[in-house]
Amino acid sequence: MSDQPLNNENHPPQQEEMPFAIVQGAPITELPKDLYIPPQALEVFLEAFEGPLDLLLYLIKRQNLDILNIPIAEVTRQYIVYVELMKEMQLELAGEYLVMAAMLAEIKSRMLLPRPVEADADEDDPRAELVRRLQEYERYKQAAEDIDELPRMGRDTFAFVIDTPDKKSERPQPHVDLRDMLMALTDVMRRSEMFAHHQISREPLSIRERMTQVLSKINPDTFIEFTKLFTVEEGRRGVVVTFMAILELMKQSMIEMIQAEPFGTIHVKAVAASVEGPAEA
Amino acid sequence: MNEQQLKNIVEAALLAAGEPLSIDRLLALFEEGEQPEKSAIKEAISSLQSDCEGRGIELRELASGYRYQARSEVSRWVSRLWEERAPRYSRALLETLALIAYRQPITRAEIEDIRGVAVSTHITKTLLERSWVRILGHRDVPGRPALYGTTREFLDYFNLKSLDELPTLGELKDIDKINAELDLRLPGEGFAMEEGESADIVLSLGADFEPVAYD
Amino acid sequence: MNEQQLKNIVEAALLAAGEPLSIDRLLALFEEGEQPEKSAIKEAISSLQSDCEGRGIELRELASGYRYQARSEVSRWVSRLWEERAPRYSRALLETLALIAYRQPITRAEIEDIRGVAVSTHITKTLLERSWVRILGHRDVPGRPALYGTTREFLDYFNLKSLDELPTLGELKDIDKINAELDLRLPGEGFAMEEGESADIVLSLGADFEPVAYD
Repeated sequence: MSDQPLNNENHPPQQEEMPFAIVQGAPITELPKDLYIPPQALEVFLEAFEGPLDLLLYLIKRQNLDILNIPIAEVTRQYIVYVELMKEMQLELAGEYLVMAAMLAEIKSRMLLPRPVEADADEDDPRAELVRRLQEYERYKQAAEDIDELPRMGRDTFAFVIDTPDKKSERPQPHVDLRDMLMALTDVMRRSEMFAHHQISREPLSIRERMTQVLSKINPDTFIEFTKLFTVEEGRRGVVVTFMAILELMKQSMIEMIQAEPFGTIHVKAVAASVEGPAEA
Repeated sequence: MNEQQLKNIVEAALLAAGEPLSIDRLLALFEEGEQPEKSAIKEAISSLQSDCEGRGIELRELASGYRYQARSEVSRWVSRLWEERAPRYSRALLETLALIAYRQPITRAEIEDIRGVAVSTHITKTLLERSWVRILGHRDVPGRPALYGTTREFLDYFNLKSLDELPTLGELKDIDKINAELDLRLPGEGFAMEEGESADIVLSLGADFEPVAYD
Repeated sequence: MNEQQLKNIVEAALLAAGEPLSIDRLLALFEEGEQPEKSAIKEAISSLQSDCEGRGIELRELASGYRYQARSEVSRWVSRLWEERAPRYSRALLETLALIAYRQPITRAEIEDIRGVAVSTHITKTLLERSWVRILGHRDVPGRPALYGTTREFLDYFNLKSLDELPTLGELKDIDKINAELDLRLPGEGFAMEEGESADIVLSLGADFEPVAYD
């Protein structure tokens, strides 16, 4: 872009006029017919600017000007040439370009005002805000280019996916919180009216647990000796709980007991499933 | 291009492709003039194959070309990458489980009696398969129905040493009362836990405030 | 589980995942009871990393975890696997992205201020859709404009582990001179940057930078 064709004059600034271009001192108001960039290409070129700051930066860089000491009159004039060109090309000109043109014109006129000799030249430089904005924009313009250079997926680096042929799609088991179960119980008890009539404390629960334990020791096929159901080491309380559990099991017809002769050994066995009974899963 | 460089390119290409690559497709990665011999590519492949020995991946020749795969030895772990989230049990299942836990040994008819609705075979089947519930025996009444009880696995899962450690129904009733009071005071609101409150009460109270999604 | 077995599982999982895996996700591949120590996983990873030396692949740590990828040295060949070329992004998009990356959280108006032109909705939409950018919140000023920030996916895509690794932002020249007046005119704007300051300091100064929490 350094040898672009519009830089076609190097004359001192002419601030009063805003011609389309100036060639050897003569203002030009129409696009030259022999412009050696075809208009479409020019359009592409002009569209390549990301806004007024980008265009200004381009103008400054192209001429190796110091961003901290911009010859504002010159840059303004060139800027306006481009803006006019864009209008000429009937590009949809963003309002920002015109705002910048106005700002440049304002800076230029302030630069022309005589300044008190003793004033610090830097402190009152009307270009300061423009310089700040240009620099700020330039940093991020550069940062964007740097980001573009970073090794990028699909361009500089590629992720891998190998096949997993024996993928086991095991469905995990649902998790149950004890709370959930208790919630369910309170709900179901609230629904049934039993809640009002039953006051079950720890004791019966132990008996129920013992009932389960007794049932797990016996089966429907063989008799087991009654005494084998007790664990003497548990002490008196344990024996009583087991005994109550056995009585409860008998009461509920869950076990059968047989005593062949008085004072003989008592045998216990579980009640067998009936053949024609409903098939429980 | 030396052997190592060729091998590096072939390895990276096979890993990146996401599908099996034939020798011809591997050849096509190289521009004319730098194209290696087919035999060189084959050598690179067999060298890569032997590099896989003792590792969790292998380079297999399939119908349409070569492809890296995870070995079946590691698929048990690798599959976990795509593991589905655990589903949730239905309210009916939790109620059935709770009744079996608290009222064991219990028949299906008794559960249905309390719940007021039929218990589907699916529920008892799920509980039996999970090994939380088992058939303890059969009641000596017409139909000889199965008696259900909980298992050691059930206690282990819920971190209980014995059924005694389940909160009693009495405690639950108290909780119910407390809940009712809380409902009046703090409709739909949480509450601060007092230090020293017993864990199961807190658990049960907490449950009311944390809506459980049932299927 | 011995070291070699663990290393095999980690390697296969990283290659099969298709996305970066964090240490925690790697740990989750193991059942309770067989779970290795975090340090063992880290050792396996660094052993795998050194296995990559001299090869066309590397195991890199990115923002959301570890990922095997092709080295840029072989990308010339690997990229020929696909007909389509990697997409190019417009300057407008890259500049917007750069501003969001370096000055997050930032509003659209602030981006427009620095760029000097309007930011098209198309650009923010693209950035959001690519999951490179997300809305961190809204600034509490009239209109409640969205505050944009970058995501883990942005870092992963550009091969970065954290925002610290972004290229250092250029310096503002002769800043003392300009700042003297800017401070008067634009309180809260502009900041001095010393040579050699690292990028994250610039970020913090530049944007009231609060560490961005990723989900």
